[in-house]
Order: sequence, then C-alpha cells, then structure tokens
Amino acid sequence: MTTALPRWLYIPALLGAAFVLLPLVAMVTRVDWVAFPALVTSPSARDALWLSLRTSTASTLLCVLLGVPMATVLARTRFRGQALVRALVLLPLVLPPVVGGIALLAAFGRRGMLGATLEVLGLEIAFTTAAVVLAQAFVALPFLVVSVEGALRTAGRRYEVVAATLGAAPTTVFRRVTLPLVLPGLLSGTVLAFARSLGEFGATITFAGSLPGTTTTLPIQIYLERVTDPDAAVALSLVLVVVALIVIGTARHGRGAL
Amino acid sequence: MTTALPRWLYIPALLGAAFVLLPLVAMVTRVDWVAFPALVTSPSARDALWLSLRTSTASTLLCVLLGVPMATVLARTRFRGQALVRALVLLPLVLPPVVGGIALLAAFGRRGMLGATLEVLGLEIAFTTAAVVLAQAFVALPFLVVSVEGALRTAGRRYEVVAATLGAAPTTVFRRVTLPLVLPGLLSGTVLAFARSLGEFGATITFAGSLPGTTTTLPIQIYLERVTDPDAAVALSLVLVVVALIVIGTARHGRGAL
Amino acid sequence: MSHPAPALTYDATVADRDVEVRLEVAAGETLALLGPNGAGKSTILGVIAGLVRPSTGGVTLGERPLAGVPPHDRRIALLAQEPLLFPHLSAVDNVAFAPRARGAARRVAREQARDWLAQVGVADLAERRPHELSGGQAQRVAVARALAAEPELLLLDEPMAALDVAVAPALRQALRPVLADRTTLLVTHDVLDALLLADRVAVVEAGRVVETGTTREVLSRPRSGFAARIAGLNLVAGRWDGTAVVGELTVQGLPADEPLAPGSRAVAVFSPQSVSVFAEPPAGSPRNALPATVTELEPLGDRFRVRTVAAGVPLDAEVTAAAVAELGLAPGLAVNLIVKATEVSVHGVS
Amino acid sequence: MSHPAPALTYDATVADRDVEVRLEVAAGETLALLGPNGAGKSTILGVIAGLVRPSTGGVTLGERPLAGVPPHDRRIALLAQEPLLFPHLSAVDNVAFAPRARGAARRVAREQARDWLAQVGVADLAERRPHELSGGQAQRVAVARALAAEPELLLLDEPMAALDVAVAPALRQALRPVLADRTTLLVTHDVLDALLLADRVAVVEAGRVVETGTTREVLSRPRSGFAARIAGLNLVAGRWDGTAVVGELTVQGLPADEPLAPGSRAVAVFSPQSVSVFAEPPAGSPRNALPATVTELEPLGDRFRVRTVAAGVPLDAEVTAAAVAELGLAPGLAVNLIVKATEVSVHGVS
Amino acid sequence: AGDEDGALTVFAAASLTGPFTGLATDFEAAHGVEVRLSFGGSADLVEQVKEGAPADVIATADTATMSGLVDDGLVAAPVPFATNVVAIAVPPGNPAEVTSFGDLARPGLRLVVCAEPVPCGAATARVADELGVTLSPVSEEQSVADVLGKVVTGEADAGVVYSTDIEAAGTKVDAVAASLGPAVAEGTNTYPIAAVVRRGPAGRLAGEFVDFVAHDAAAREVLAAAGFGVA
Ligand SMILES: Nc1ncnc2c1ncn2[C@@H]1O[C@H](COP(=O)(O)OP(=O)(O)OP(=O)(O)O)[C@@H](O)[C@H]1O
Ligand SMILES: Nc1ncnc2c1ncn2[C@@H]1O[C@H](COP(=O)(O)OP(=O)(O)OP(=O)(O)O)[C@@H](O)[C@H]1O
Ligand SMILES: [Mg+2]
Ligand SMILES: [Mg+2]
Repeated sequence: MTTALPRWLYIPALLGAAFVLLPLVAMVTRVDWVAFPALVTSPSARDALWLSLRTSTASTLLCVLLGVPMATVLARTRFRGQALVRALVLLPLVLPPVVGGIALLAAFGRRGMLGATLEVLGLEIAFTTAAVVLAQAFVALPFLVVSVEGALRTAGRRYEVVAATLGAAPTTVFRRVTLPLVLPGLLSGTVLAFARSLGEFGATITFAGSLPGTTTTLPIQIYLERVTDPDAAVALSLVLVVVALIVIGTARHGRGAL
Repeated sequence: MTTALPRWLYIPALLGAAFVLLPLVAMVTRVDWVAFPALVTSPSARDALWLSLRTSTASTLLCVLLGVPMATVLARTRFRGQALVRALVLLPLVLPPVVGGIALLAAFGRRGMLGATLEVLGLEIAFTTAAVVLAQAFVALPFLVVSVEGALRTAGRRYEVVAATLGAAPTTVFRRVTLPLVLPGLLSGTVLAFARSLGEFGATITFAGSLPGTTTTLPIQIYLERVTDPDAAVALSLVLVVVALIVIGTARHGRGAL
Repeated sequence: MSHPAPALTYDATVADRDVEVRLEVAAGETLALLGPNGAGKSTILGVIAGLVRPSTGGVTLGERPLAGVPPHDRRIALLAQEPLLFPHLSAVDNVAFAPRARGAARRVAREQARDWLAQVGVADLAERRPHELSGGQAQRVAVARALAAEPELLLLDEPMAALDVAVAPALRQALRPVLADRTTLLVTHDVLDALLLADRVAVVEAGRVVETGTTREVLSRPRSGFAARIAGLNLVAGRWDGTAVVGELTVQGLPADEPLAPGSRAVAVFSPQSVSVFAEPPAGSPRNALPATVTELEPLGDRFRVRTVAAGVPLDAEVTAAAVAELGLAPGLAVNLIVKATEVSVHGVS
Repeated sequence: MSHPAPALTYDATVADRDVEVRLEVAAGETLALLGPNGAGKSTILGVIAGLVRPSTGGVTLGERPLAGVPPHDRRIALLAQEPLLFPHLSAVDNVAFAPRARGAARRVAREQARDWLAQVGVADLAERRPHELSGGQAQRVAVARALAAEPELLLLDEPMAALDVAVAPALRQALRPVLADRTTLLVTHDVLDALLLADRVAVVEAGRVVETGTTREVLSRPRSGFAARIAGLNLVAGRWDGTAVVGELTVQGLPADEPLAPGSRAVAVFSPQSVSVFAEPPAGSPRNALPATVTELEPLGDRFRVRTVAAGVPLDAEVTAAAVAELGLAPGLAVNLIVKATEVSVHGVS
Repeated sequence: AGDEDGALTVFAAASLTGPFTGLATDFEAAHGVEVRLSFGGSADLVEQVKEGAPADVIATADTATMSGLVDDGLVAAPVPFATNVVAIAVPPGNPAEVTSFGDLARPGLRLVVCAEPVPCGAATARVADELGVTLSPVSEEQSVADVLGKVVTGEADAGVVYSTDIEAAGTKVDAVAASLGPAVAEGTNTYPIAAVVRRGPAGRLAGEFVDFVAHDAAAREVLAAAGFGVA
C-alpha cells in the first residue's frame, strides 16, 4: 500500500538532513588520514574504546531490564501521581549530564545518601567502572522508557485483551503479545540507550572521574585529547561515529527482518 | 478495557524508579533552602534562565519544522542508502556534545566549510545566540525524529490509504490524518527536544562559547557556579529540574486532553 | 473440556451505553442474542468477558461471581466482532495461542490448531500472516482461535459475518458439536444461526431484553418488533424417516446441511410465505397437504398472516388480501395448507 | 457529481495472490462481484483504487489509464471491508472528510455529512467517536463516508456486512439512487444486493472470473458453481400495475422495500423452490397460475430442477424426485406453475 | 586504588598533561610501580577527591583550588613545584595583528578568555586590572582547552591561555611575545602538588612522587622544557 507524500515536505526534510550531515562531513574532512591508523590504535585509544563498549553494553542491559517494566507500568496502569513520576523519570534527559553526575554523587558517593550504607556493605561505587555504568544508565534510561512507553500506547491494548480472553495469564500476555508487538519500539529504544551510553561524558566524568582503563571512556579520552592532540580527538570521534553507525545499522537491520 | 500486568513486573519497575529518583532526591536534600531564593534570583541566574528558555523554544521550533518532515520521509518512503541516512541523522545522539560542537565549528565556523559563504552573506554565527540555538537543535533534532518516526511506523498507513481513496491530496492527508494520528508521538518528541535543548551544555560551549546574556545558558551557568559556589549550582539545577517538570507535565496534560 | 459446563447468570447495567439486561443461560445451553445494530449485544458480551465494567450488577458463572476476576481467569473465550488476529503470529500460531497459554507443548498446540483450522476450512492458510488473509479467511481463523481456547463459556459475536454463503453452512456444522456441550452466547443477525445453533433466543432492543424464549417459540411466535421482522417461521418437530419429519404432523422436506440418520430427532422449518391455503387438497407437485383450522387473521400491511392449527401444531400462512377475500378466510374455517417439500428445510436436533 | 460517469476497463494480474482477471464496467453501470472467501474480490478493488500494485496489466477509467496515478487522484472512493473510521474524528467529521478534502467549507461539509448519516440511519450518532460506536453503526458511518466522496467510480466491499436485517433494506434503498448515475463495483455475499443494486454480475472464483453477465442472466441461469449455490432465481420483467408485474407474463407479488408507482418498470423475483408444479390449475390462495411447458429436467441431488418456458419466459421449479414421478414430468409436458403472491418480491427497476 | 595493587594514582591539572606523562614514565622506571594519571580541570579534580576519588597525589593549577582540600584535611601540606604564566595566543600568522595586551581591548577584535572562576581566568583578570585594560571578550570559557580550541580553529582572533599551552599546541597557534609587560606577576599562577591523605597516613610512594616532582633535577628540567617556571 502506497500513498504519496506532499512534495513540499521534502524541502524541510532535505534541509534538516543537510543541517545534521554537514557538520559530520565537515568533521570528516578535518581528519588527518595519514596519522589516522596510528592515532586510533594507540593503547589509550584501544583501552578507551573497549571500556566504552563494555560499559555501554552493561548499561543498555540495565536500561532494558529496568526500563521495559517501568514503561509498561507507566503505559498500562493508572495511579495517583503518575504524571509526576513520569516527568521525574524523564528528568535525566533535561538535566545537564554534569548535574546528573552531581546527583549521582549525592546519592551513591562517599558523602552521599547511601554512602554510609554502601560503605558498610564494602561497596565503593564512585570512580569505579560500575560508576561509569550507573552514570550511563542514569542518562540513557529515559530514552528507553520513552520509546517503549510510546510504542505501548500506540499499539493499544486490543490484542492484549484478546489474549486475556483466550486464557493467557498476564505474564504470557506480556511475553507473547505485548513484547512482540512493541519490538520495533523496544529495539529503537535499546539503540538509543546504547548510543546515549556510548556518547555519555558529563555525568561519567563527574561521578566516575577519569582513570585510564577503569573509567576513561572514549568520549572522555576525546575530551582529554582535545587539549593536547586535536587530530587524535577528531580521529577518535570518527571511531565513535563508526561504532554508533554499526550499532544503529545492525539494530535496524534486525528490526527489518522481523 | 483492562487487563492485569504480571505482578513481578512491578519489582524492576520500582527498582528503576528508585534508581532515577534517588539521585534527584539526594540532590534536593543538598539544597541550602535559606540561601535558595537569593541564589536563584540573582541577575546572572535570571539572565541564564531567560536565555535558556528563549533558545530552547527556538531550537525546539526548528526541530519540529525540520524533524517532522525528516521523520515522515524516513518512515514513509524507501530510497537507496536510507538506512545510512537514518543512522547518520541519529548520530548527534551518540556524539559527545563537545564533538558535536567541534563538528558544528567545522561546518559553520569562520574557517569552516560554509564560513566563507556565510561571511559574504554577512552572517556571523559563532559566539551569537543563534549559535546556541543551532547547537541545541543539532543535539535535539534526533530525539524528535526518532519519536515521530516511531509513532508513524506504529500508526501504520491504513488510515492514510483510506484518506487517499477519499480523494484527499497528500498535503491534506498529512495535515488531517497523519499529524493528528501521531500527535502523541509528536508531542513527546517535542518535549524531549525541548528538554534536551534546555540541558544542552557541551556543544553550546564549544560552538557558541559563553557570554552572560548572549550565550551563557542555564547549564553553562551551573557549570561555572559549581566551582565557585556549589550551593548556587545545586540551586540552579533545581530550577532547571522544575522548569523541565513543568514542560513535561504540561505537554502530557495537553496530550491527555486529545 | 472435562469440567461440566456451568450456568451463567447475568444481571448488570452499563449506564453510559444505556444497556440494562438480565439474562440466564443454563449449563450447556446456547443462547442466541438477536437485535438491531447498537442494541447492546456486544456490550453484554464485553461485560461477561470482563472487558466492560458494569456500572451496577454483575455476572455469575456456575458458582463463581465474576466481579473482580480478571478476563484471563474467567475461563471465557470471546470471539469479538473484529477478527483481531495477532499480527506477529501466523494463522496456525494464532490458533495455537490458547492451547499454549494453557500449557500445551508447542508441537501439540500446533497440531490442535491445525485441526481447528481444517474444521473451519482454511487448513492451507496455516502459515500465512494475518495481513495476507482475505476478510473472510481472517474471520474463519478468528473463529478457530476462539474455539481452540476450549473455555467453560464461549462468547461469539457474529461468527458468520464476512463468510461467503458456501462456507457458512459448513462452519455452522463445525460449530454444532462444539457448542453442544458448552455454555454459549451467540450474537447473530441471521435467524438460521439462531435456529440451528441455539437452544434459546433473547432479543435485545435499545439496551433491554424485549423477548426471551426457546428458539422455536421466539422464531415461530415472535412478540417483539425486531423478532417479528426477521422470524415468524413454522416449525414442526418429530423424527426423520428418510423423506419426512414425522410427529404430530408429517411434513416432507429436504435435510438442510448434513445427511440425517432415519429415526433421529429433527425439526421441519418453513416460512409462512411458502404456505399456500387451499379449500380442497389439490393435485400437483407439493408434497405436503396439511388439514388445518384457521384461528386468527392478522393484517400485515398489504398481506395477512393466517394463523391456523393443524393436529394441534400452530402453523402460519402468509397470503395477500385478495386471497383472503377470494377464499373467504375466517376463524374456524377448515382449510388445506400446502407446502412444497423443497421449501421445507429439515434440521437435526441434538 | 456533474462529470458523466466513466467506463472502467480492468485487465490485470496480481501474481503473488494468483488473481488474474479481465473486467469491463460500462459508464454508469453497477457491477456486482460475487465469489467465495479468498477469491480475489478485495484484491481487484485494491488494484483499481491504486492500493495493490498489479504485477502485469492495469486499469483504465474512461480515457485515463490509471497506471502511476496516485490513489487520491483517481477520483475513486473505496469502502473497504473494515470500516477504518479515523479514530481522531467524530462520525460526522469522518463523513465530512471527503467533502472538505474537495475544498468544501467546514460548515457546508458537515451539513452534507449529516445528510449522509441520516440516509444510513445514524444521524443521532454524528458526534460520537468511532470507539463509541457498535460494529454495525461503524459500518454505516463508513458507508456514508464513502458515498460522501462522490467519486467517478465507487468501490464497495461488502457494504452490508455487520448490518442488522432491519437496516439492510433501508440502506439498499439509500444506495440505489447513488449508484444509479455512478460507475460502481460492489462486492457482496448477498444475492439480493446483487439483484437490487447491480446491472451486471461477475463471479470470481480462485482468482479468475468464471462468469459474467447481466444480473438477471447470472442469477436466473447461473453457469458457475458458486453462482448456482447462491442464485438460480426466476425473474419476470414488466410494468407494475398495482398488484402484479405485467409483461409477457403477469405475476402478482408484493413490492419488496419501497412503494412502487403503478406503470413503473419492475421485476418479479421468486425462487424455483417456491414454484409448485400442477397438472391442472388448482383453487386456493396462490395468486399466480402460469401455464408452461417443461423443457428439461435437471437432477440436483435428491431434487430435480424442472426447466420450463411460460409465454416465452424461462421459469424454473424445484421439486422432489417423488413429485417428478407422480406427475410424470417430462420435456414437452404442459403444466401449471403455481406461485404464491407472497413468495414473489417485486423490485423497481431504474 | 593505588597502594594496594602497587600502583600510584596521580590527579593533575590538564595543563600538566605533557610533562607529567613523561615524569610518570620516569618514576615508574625508577620505582618499579605503575603510575596512573588522571588529568582534568583543577576544580573538577579537587571536587572528585572530596567525593572520594582514589587519588594518591594531586597537582592543581593554582593554590586557591588546592586550599579547599587543605581545609578539609584531605591532603598533606602542598608543595609548590612550578609556575605558569598566562599569555596571548593568536591563530597562526596573527591575522588580527595583536601585539600587546592593550590590543585585546580593540573594538571588533574577537577575544576569548577563561571565565573568572577558572584559575587562568582569574590570572587574566588580574593582569587586565593591573594594566588598566577593559576586556570585552566574545566568550568566557570554562577551561583553557576551550579557549585554545577557539583560537586554533580561527573562531577567535586572540585568546588568553597559559604559555605552556601555547608551547604544547606547537604550530597550531602563535604566541604574542612579551605580551604581559609589567603585569607578569599578576599573570603568574603557582602550581602546588600534595599527597592525598587516604584512610590513614599518606602512602610512602605518594610522598616520594611529590618529592620527585618538586625536587628531582631531571623532573624540574622536564617541567622547564614544557614552559613552566621552576624556581
Ligand atoms: N465505548 C463506548 N462508549 C459509549 N457508547 C458506546 C461505546 N461502545 C458502544 N457504545 C454504544 O452502546 C450501544 C450498544 O453498543 P453495542 O456495541 O453493544 O451494540 P451491538 O448490539 O453489538 O450492535 P452491532 O450489531 O452494531 O454490533 C450503542 O448505541 C453504541 O453506540
Ligand atoms: N497481502 C497478501 N499477501 C499475499 N496473499 C494475500 C494477501 N492478501 C490477500 N491474499 C490472498 O489473496 C487471495 C485473495 O484475497 P482477497 O482479499 O482478494 O479475497 P476476497 O475475495 O476479498 O475474500 P473475502 O470474501 O474473504 O473478503 C486470498 O487467497 C488471500 O489469502
Ligand atoms: Mg456488536
Ligand atoms: Mg475481501
């Protein structure tokens, strides 16, 4: 089934695409291709990339595990103060990441709310790799919640109702109807969360600091290189871009195959 | 129509909510309530807030004007290289904002790709409020595109097809069927874009710099204050949080009324 | 399957749709709900299935009051008016959904599903996705899916809509054994569905039950306006002897759908329009000449409904005003009712 | 409205659904598409509306080949099998959609929409949202919406499905004047729709047109298996004189839906089952006794179809095998065909 | 952190990135331990240490930031080990022809400086005060790197940063010679280094690293080569 789009629509669409693509292209033209291989394969760059991939994967997992239930509860139930809870859950989106980092320290730092409790348990979170994961998850979680909640709302409840009348218990309905139906939304939410984790900088540096191999993720490395070696910074940015493209591309491909 | 949710779902949902809310609560407990009124009504704070609101509104508008057509083209047409274009359009999500700022400089800066052209036209962007808007729009645009594209895909084309068979030209279909149907997605995309603009820091400081009243937005002000006056930083963060809550809440309310 | 079918008691109001109804369905009975568009039929099913919250009153299934019981725990399957096949599952997996939800292994569930698909005549479409099915095909898959749930109470909202005329009888036959040992509510716009599948009929108009009774009562002597428009059939019960239904009267006819075993219980159905009124039995092809006595004449616009009794069985004929005058029809007159055997459809009664 | 209705030429294949069809619909003509579920009826409409891309061939409307013309420029309205009312618009705004898309002012469009809603009998639901409508109500609003588009070509996919029996005749009447001056394709499972609304009929089976012809031909002398199952009616044309259709034969009957003006063209319709065969004209209520000559006997399972000619008009009767034997029916025999006036429905022909 | 696994974690101001990277290697060679470096804005690093970051040694770009740690008793007595002076950086070729600090006040000149709360911004303000020059920058940046970035890209006609940063940036920027004139003292920051007191007395290694940076002759040479003042 095909219907045409209004012609004029292509004008702002192209403008928008140009607006996003132009800076990326301009950046690529600045890359020093001769030095590129050396720059991106330096041990510090490799460490940072590897750390970024591991922490982003972990935080995305955390986001899915916590975010899908949150989105479902927000989309499928009504309770007092729901609007407030939803707005609060979306807050990390608006918070400058540095403020997010401050908030995380306020909660989980040594002098934070849970600091004493965590210390008794022998858990130190701040400035460890775990802190990186938490910082990334904190900023990425709203992406997942928004995507999945939107998909749940648009999909509606009709099929869930049918499944219930066929005798399927809530867990079965959730697993065999709800999740498959919102899979596109879940996938794009996951990609967004992963991408946001991969690019996370402000909250990470505030909450986790920057220790090579432990908390220095690729964006932090780029930030540091920017001072001493702008070429390396641009080269590493390109690596980040390529990784992101691969992730997004793969997810879209998987989604297409559904 | 109501169906129950699986009980166990509430456990991760609550955990997730706690994970997001705890840091926010912890931050609020750090606010010095006695000094609070003075801190948030200082001229510099008021200037920054006002600038943030103006620029975020402008950039959100820009995002809607460019992003809705982009999302529509991505969701409703097929062309070669579409997957790549979509991935590229989403890139600002993954790019650390500082890198985004570098890329924007590479494109629109004085020595950038379009620098000469812009200079001839008498347009100077760098260090102006316009640069703030561009930086915010660059990072916020993907949010809008993702939300709207997701909504378009989930809504499907069935109603658009019906509208076409009733003789509605593409523009009419778009205005009277497509947009109303994806309104929830468009609204949440708009809220996300506004929120992201409001919180934008890294790209702004890199591309637009920081001059009180012209380019010093609230997040930049918070970052500055953090060094000299942590209390003021926390107080301003709280202002940002409250503004964001109001925006999100209002939008959700409007959506509820649809 | 093995639990005995429970009885249903319905007494609920849905205020904002102005639907206020009391209904009883006995254990194992099939009740047909008839009524015009917007009368409240789907609303009643929705309340029973737990999808529409009644403003007052409630539903009891067997001993269980259903208030507060979530839909999936009600052991009630609903075939809604729209097929609503799960778009992400193939036809067979749609049908296998309920068996699997009950815990059947994937293979077993799919096998059962294939059986059901075969029963509704779409076995060859098992692997299709819903969007690759035609309207009628989707409707049939939806019927199979509801039946495969094997619930204690089955709610069917116009199961025959969108079906072509060639399939409807086959589907009716597939439904009969399923409905026989199961408490069922069947919404339909088709008298034949009511006649062949239901034990009793309730007519709903504007949110109220305006008539209930056994299918025979309601269809042969409708009291409500709506039932009168669609029914008013002659029904003669007895046993099938190979060419005729033999009871208080003997009526020749033709088995409607299935071959009938001689000696089995059957009912002969024919419309008043097909009944000719003669003073004397004529010679000709009509196989049925039934002596009767006129009891009443009822004007119906430009026609008359002639109510008679033949060997104690009430039979109606519909004739023009001119015929009434010509034959001098009046209560008490002895007449011969002539009905062609090809106009009489004979249905097995279980 | 004002453009003259164009003719439709359809010659297209949809390979992956195995639908390969040639059809012609003359300007202003209404063609009924009959056929079993999954035959390809909706597919044909989809190709015409521009929603399904044919693998080969195409569609021409009037002088315009439609290949490459987007749906909204075809001036074709499609009422699909599902109502698909715009969920964000009220019933009246759904119907007003097409007038507004054509440029009518909001107020004017809504007024027109209210008229259309009244014509399909749901004027009082104008302000309801689609989710607040019952199945049949939604279907009627969808019909009104398609009609309000006032296209050059109207495609109706089972417009009567989900409608209660009391409404269907009224809707049929509302449709008649609309279809009269408009080229139309009508998919239906109901012979009566075909008979009353269509000029010609095409029967589709398994993706092929197996039979086309005027409605009368196909319904009275069906050659395809599917048509035979649902049709085989007797049709006698003439002019209505107040009690009978007078033409080559005079057949008394009752106007089906609307009052008929005496002198207007009409057709009397009755089924072969309702025709009794007598050796001599009997005395009784039947108003029609038509002398005829048997031309052929056709076995139909346990029945026979007796083909006859009465005053040049072919008429069929369906009788049991026993009756054939008893009356000694054979080609060439002169008989009297008896039909009750109440069994004859008379329809105006425009 | 550090001591348990035989590694030493050093937090140092971003401007120290070049020399400290070399010093760490030397120290590793001499002591057979791993030195892990974490660079950042001085204020950021101080904040992190306050929050419990696992630093053994911290070196900041001015004494004001370090004093926060001293007040909280988180570091042993800081040792000043180098000085740095702000200087004017211009894009290669000096297109705006800036020759003195006074030129920075020229109308139309796009000047970028550090914001006052940042050490280099404080130094810049002191210099302007001393020279009686009223600066009207187009941007007050959060860090030296941001200032430098705008000069390197040519967005700004001039920026005030540390002379070591101009040195490190090589050919990407030019320095304006003798730009501070009589206000050199005001434009100079003293860099302190201190061992962090971490649950008990500062580790032996941390003390040795502080000693090494502040007093080892080779180390002093490395710092001097990077453009730092070593007394
Ligand atoms: N969600 C709703 N909100 C308000 N009124 C509704 C809603 N759904 C249905 N109605 C109204 O309630 C009445 C009963 O609707 P219901 O769907 O039960 O009718 P029905 O008997 O099933 O009709 P049909 O034969 O057309 O399917 C109708 O007047 C309808 O318009
Ligand atoms: N999207 C599709 N992809 C593949 N096959 C399809 C698709 N849609 C329909 N079909 C098949 O094409 C054939 C024709 O379908 P179509 O919908 O035209 O039937 P129909 O005559 O309208 O039937 P019904 O009376 O059930 O509505 C059917 O066998 C159907 O299964
Ligand atoms: Mg209904
Ligand atoms: Mg169809």
